[in-house]
Amino acid sequence: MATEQLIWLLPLPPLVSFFLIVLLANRNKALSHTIGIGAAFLSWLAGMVVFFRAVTGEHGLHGLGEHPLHSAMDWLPLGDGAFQIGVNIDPLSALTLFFVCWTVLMIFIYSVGYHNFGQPEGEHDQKGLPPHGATVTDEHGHQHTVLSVEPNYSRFFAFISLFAFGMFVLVVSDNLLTLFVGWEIMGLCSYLLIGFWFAKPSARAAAIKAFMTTRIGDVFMLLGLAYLYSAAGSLSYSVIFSPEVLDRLVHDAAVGGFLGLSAAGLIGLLLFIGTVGKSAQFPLHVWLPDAMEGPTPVSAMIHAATMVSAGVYMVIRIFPILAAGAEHGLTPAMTVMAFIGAFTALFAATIAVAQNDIKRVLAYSTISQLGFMIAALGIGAYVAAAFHLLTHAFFKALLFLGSGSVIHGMEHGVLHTGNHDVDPQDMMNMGGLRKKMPVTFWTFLIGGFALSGFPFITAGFWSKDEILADAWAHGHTAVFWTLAIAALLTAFYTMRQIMLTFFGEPRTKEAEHAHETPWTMTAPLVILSVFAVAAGWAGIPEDFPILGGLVANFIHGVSATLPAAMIEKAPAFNVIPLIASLVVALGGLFLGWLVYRKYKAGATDPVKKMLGGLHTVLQNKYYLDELYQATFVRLFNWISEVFTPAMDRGVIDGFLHGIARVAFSLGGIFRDRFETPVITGAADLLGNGVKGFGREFRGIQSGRIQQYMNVVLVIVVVLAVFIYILAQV
Amino acid sequence: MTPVQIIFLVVSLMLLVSAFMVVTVRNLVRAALWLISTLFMTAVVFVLLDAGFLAVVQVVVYIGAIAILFIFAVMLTRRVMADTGPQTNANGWWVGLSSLALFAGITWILLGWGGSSADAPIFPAGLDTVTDLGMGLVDPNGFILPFEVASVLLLAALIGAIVVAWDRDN
Amino acid sequence: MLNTWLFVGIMIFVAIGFPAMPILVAAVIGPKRGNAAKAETYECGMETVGETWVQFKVQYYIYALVFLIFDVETVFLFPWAVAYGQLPFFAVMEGVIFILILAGGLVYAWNRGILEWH
Amino acid sequence: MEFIKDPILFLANWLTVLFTGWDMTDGLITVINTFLGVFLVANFGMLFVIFLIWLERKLAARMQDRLGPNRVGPYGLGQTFADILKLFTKEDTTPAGADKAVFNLAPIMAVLSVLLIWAVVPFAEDWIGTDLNVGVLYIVAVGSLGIVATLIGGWSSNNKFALLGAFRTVAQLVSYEVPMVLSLLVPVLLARNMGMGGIVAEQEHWYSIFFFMAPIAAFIFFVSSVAEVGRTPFDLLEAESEIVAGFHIEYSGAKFAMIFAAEFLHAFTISVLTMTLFLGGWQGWGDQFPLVGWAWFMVKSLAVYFLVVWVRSTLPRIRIDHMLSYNWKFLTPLALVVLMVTALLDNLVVAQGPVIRTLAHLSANILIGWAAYAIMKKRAAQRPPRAVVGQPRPVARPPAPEMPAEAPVLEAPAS
Amino acid sequence: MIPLSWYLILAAALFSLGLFGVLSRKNAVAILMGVELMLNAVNINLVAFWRYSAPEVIAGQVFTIIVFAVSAAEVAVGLALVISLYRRRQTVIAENIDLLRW
Repeated sequence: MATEQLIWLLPLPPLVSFFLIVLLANRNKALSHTIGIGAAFLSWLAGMVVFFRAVTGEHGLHGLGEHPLHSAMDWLPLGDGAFQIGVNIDPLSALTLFFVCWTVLMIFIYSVGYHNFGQPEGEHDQKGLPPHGATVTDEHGHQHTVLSVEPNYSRFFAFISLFAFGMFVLVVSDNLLTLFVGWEIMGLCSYLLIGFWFAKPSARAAAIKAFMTTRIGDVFMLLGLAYLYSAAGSLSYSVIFSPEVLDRLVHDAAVGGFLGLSAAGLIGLLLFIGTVGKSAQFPLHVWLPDAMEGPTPVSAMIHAATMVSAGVYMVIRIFPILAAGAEHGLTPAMTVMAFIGAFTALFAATIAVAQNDIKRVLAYSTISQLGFMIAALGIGAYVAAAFHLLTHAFFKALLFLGSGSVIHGMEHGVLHTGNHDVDPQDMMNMGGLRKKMPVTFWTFLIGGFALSGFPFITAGFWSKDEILADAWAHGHTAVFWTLAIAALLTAFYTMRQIMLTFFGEPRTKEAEHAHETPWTMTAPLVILSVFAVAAGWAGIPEDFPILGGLVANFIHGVSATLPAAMIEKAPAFNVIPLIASLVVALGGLFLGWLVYRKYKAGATDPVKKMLGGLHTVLQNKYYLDELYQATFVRLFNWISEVFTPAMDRGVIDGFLHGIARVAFSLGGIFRDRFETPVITGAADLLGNGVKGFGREFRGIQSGRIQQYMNVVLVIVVVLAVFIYILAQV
Repeated sequence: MTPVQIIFLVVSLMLLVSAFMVVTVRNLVRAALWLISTLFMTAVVFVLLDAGFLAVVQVVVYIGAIAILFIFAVMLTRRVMADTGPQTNANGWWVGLSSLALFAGITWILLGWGGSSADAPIFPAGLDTVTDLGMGLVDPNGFILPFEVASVLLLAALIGAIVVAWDRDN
Repeated sequence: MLNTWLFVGIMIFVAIGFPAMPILVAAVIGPKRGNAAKAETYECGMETVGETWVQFKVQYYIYALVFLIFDVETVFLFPWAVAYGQLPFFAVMEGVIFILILAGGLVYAWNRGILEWH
Repeated sequence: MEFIKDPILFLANWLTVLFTGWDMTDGLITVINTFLGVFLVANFGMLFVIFLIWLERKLAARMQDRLGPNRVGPYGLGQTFADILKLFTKEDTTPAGADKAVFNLAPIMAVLSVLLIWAVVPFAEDWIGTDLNVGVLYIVAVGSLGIVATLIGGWSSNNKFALLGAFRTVAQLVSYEVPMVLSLLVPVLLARNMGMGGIVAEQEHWYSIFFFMAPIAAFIFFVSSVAEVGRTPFDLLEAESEIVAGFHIEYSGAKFAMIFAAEFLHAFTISVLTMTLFLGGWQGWGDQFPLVGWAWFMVKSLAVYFLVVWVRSTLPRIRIDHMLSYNWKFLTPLALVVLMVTALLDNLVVAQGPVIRTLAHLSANILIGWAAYAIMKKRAAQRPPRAVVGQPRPVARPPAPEMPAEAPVLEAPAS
Repeated sequence: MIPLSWYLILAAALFSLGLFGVLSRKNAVAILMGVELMLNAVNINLVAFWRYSAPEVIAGQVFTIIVFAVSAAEVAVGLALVISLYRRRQTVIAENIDLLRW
């Protein structure tokens, strides 16, 4: 089959599986996950074929930039021509497709184990709550409490299938509109999946919070799309990234000369705000940590590997617009991005240091790593951003799945002891899991080292090093140092996490009775850990001492996505950023080991000792949630509580009754003035008339469809006559 | 007055009379029967317009299926032999007037419009509309999208109607 | 075009006349000795109990519903079948996809247990 | 000789010449000729019914080891005429509270819906009322009028059995219309033509007869048409034991005769349709002039009709739930599968020449049929055996083993 | 031959009648019948324009068929709604169906 057709078909299997599961298979767990994984596998297969055909095409990866695999068809017939939708695989989307396919497939498989497939149904499990465990009697008549299967098992697979569909659509689409469609589908699925255990109030709140926060970003993004369409007359990459269009966008000013930006600048900013929402950049990052309420595969898939990556993918995608006219320094948009990215990186890293929930730590590290990418783009390090996107997707998915596996093991312990007020997610309750869960431990270790950028081996090192190198080479010293410190903290809290979780002695009985998770969960960990190491080798700078050029540098080919004018070659090798990244990575890890090597149960967290009051601030995430609560939420509540009733009773009714009252008093006055029944009657008439009018006015909304249709008919006729008359004169 | 015109006038007269009965007659089953007659007359009009296929489809779909569905619905929802009493709601009168006004307005505009007196072009000899329809429906540059969307629409309608009308207890 | 339908047109009148005529004839020549007992509705000789309105199962409606949907879909398929000769393979595939979607409705109804007689 | 070969055409030409001699306009001549044609076709239908009724009664009787009508006239040929005479001279009553107009309309519509089908039936080469290019769909459309007739007949007679019968009838008719229409699509698809004449012309060679290409479709069409007519085994609509006589319980005299005639004519009509769509219509051996074609037409259709009668007089009536699940869970899916397979296959093999094409289709059909059979067998095996409701009670109780001597003789044990 | 305006006026009359039915009938089923009349009027217009403008362009007929499909779907769901309403609230009188009142 021609590659283009394959690309068209690529997103479809998950969609089909969604409908199949929802309509037909929703009572059969095995069938559900068979369909779901089968679909994910088909997409994975198609994705791999497309990927390799793309990179080994007759033009090769570098050639793929000028000759992307592209096919389009008319979708919406417009007055002139038609709005085209299509698929498009260029180096960037090929790269994204690669990791999306892998992570998605892995997470589908992982979910089978995570939701305890094959375990008995829990006695008092109910839909919308995490399974509580089931009591089974073994052959000796002993009662055991074991993990019980997720009640909404099928629903979960339906949702993540739909989600996968959205992601694939986003990746393969050749224009920003279908990209936005996939984007919104993912937004919906994110909402559904965070609130997957909808009977937990916290999960509900988190779901709504995530949905609303990302909405803010999406509205701006939609504005940006609309503006871009009106300015460029199209949303297809091939058109809007063509030099002449970019030139036009740069040279005509934004609407109303907004902040003196160029059109490109304003569009770029608006779209970027969408990314801020989607990939949780400051100040819209608040939803991501709460999103950890969802099942761990969801956290891994949506909030580490794919969805938040989609935000970065989009902003990488529109980089030409952002960077348009950047010949002299950075464009305003890029400056904003560099600032926000770097700030978020550092800010989130600091918070992560003080978290005890294993998943929250990872959540904040995700935010901070995304900050790295945004910052990289901000300083124009296009390739480095894409590279880090790739590596991060792998090792962060790995870490999340690993944490899920840890939690799973802890839950096993909790069920064993039956002491349910031990939080299986709190790292303070863990320790010594190294021996209990070897596979999880080693894979988590690899992931952690990749995250903290352990030199020369792990993928994280190469991508982070490239970012730092670019920052240094382009002389963005502030960004450089910020990111360096952030990296240091990253290494530190990663080591802290590993130490607390796996080393030392078990600090609780639960931790003692934790044990390894089924193969459906560990196998994905192993596979992902391979990529967490190997993905980095694709991007070793050619001129790197010794290692350089051992493996063909694949990543730099991504720059071919850009319009030829913007491609700038990778910065020459420089020793300072290398040393910096070595120091921060190793130093951070060493610090972490030093601080936590002999941490005993019950002892206060050493970080707390060191930081003192600051620690509480960090632990409470700088009180940002409280701040938002106090400002925006309160404000809107106040508005809705005060204004709306005032609107109803105060204004509308008040208006009517007011008139009535006025009329009455008038009537009274008249009556007092001259006792003439005529006037009195008139006044009463007026008053009653107005009151009656009020009643009628309210009675318009009768809920009777035919009455409404009558009104419609009348209005239509009136308008028709009106227009006809207008047409005459 | 050519014979065709006479046929047309007779047919349209019957059509309008039946339609009038549909909206006025009290017994709803009778209304459904008048509806059938209306639909049949519409089919004849299609024949007069050289759209034989559509005429047949009209009979198959409307009379064969939709009218049956209507009669069933009537029998499901009311005691058929015992529906007397006014069938029109309060604002029947001025609704009648306004729709009459609507008709008058449209007619007036139509008569004002020059194109309305146009005469039909000669029907192209050997033009097989059914084949063209079949090819047009699956033509990717033609109506493939409506074609497939129609099936999805009907599927949705089927599922929706079942979900709405079917509850487990029966 | 119209001539091909002329036959049908005349046929309608004739086909109405054919049954109508004997009915009229019978009405003329047949005896008319009606009485109340004859006008009773026939219920195996018993007195008519209750009114005619019988409890009507939703099931009937559902069958008619499925029939309606299938009917409309086949209406789409007939032109496709007629034009089949000129169609390339993928156009045939489109038709088959159409039928498959159509089958989906049947499968759904089957799953919901609509098709069992209750 | 010309006359012998094609009397219809001969007469038509003669009339045309005659009328032109009376200087009529062409339009008028066309109308008159068409009218005569219609009259011919309609008469053929209505009068042939009389013979059919006799034939069916004879056949059924023979199959059930009876003699059948044999009093009135030779072989009882006059029996039907006697019946008609009786029916026409009977008083026809209209139940109280009936909707009179509708009540009278129903039988007329019943006959109408059957007779209209004959407008597109090809009796022989260019012996066809009118070869509509939408013939097959036209048949479906006209058939749906019959459903309406049943419904209003049952409703208007103000009788709960009639209404119940009408509901059942319509439920059955609409259900079986689905596989029928689907199976009709197959010959249309094979002939790339919806006109009856075209479909017959497509089957000129013995190997291009659609029965060989689509036996399953033929089977489905035949079965669902039998159900459409509502004869045994599908005659739940007039299950005397359950709902007295179905929707036409209140009809008597001439109206009943009309409904009755419509049913019989319909039975013959479906055999004609099966024959035309799947068995090559009027085509056969021997040199083709219309009279021979007509002979073939009659022979083939009567053969199929014999099958119908055979089925009727041998099979018992099936239960309503069986009737419905047989339709929805067997015929309809089968029809869908056959349609899809035929569509996919024909596009591939049509280039390979007619014989290969036929063979391919035939083998595909055999495969499908075998698969369907296997599935059905499997399902039947899975079905749990039906619980025995009650022990059969002997009518006569066996005599008590020992009877007391002084027992009064007259007192038999109360049974 | 028949001028186009005859068909259009016929359609207009049918449409107005249907509208009258929709707006004035009490019974929800009857309202749906009115909707059917209006759809038929639309169909007549479509076919008439197809015949009188360009018979060789198939668009008009396609539109009509789509209208068939749509009205079939509309009737199916609409009547199902009426039926379930009747079973829940024992009424099919449109005026009594005013849950969304102020």
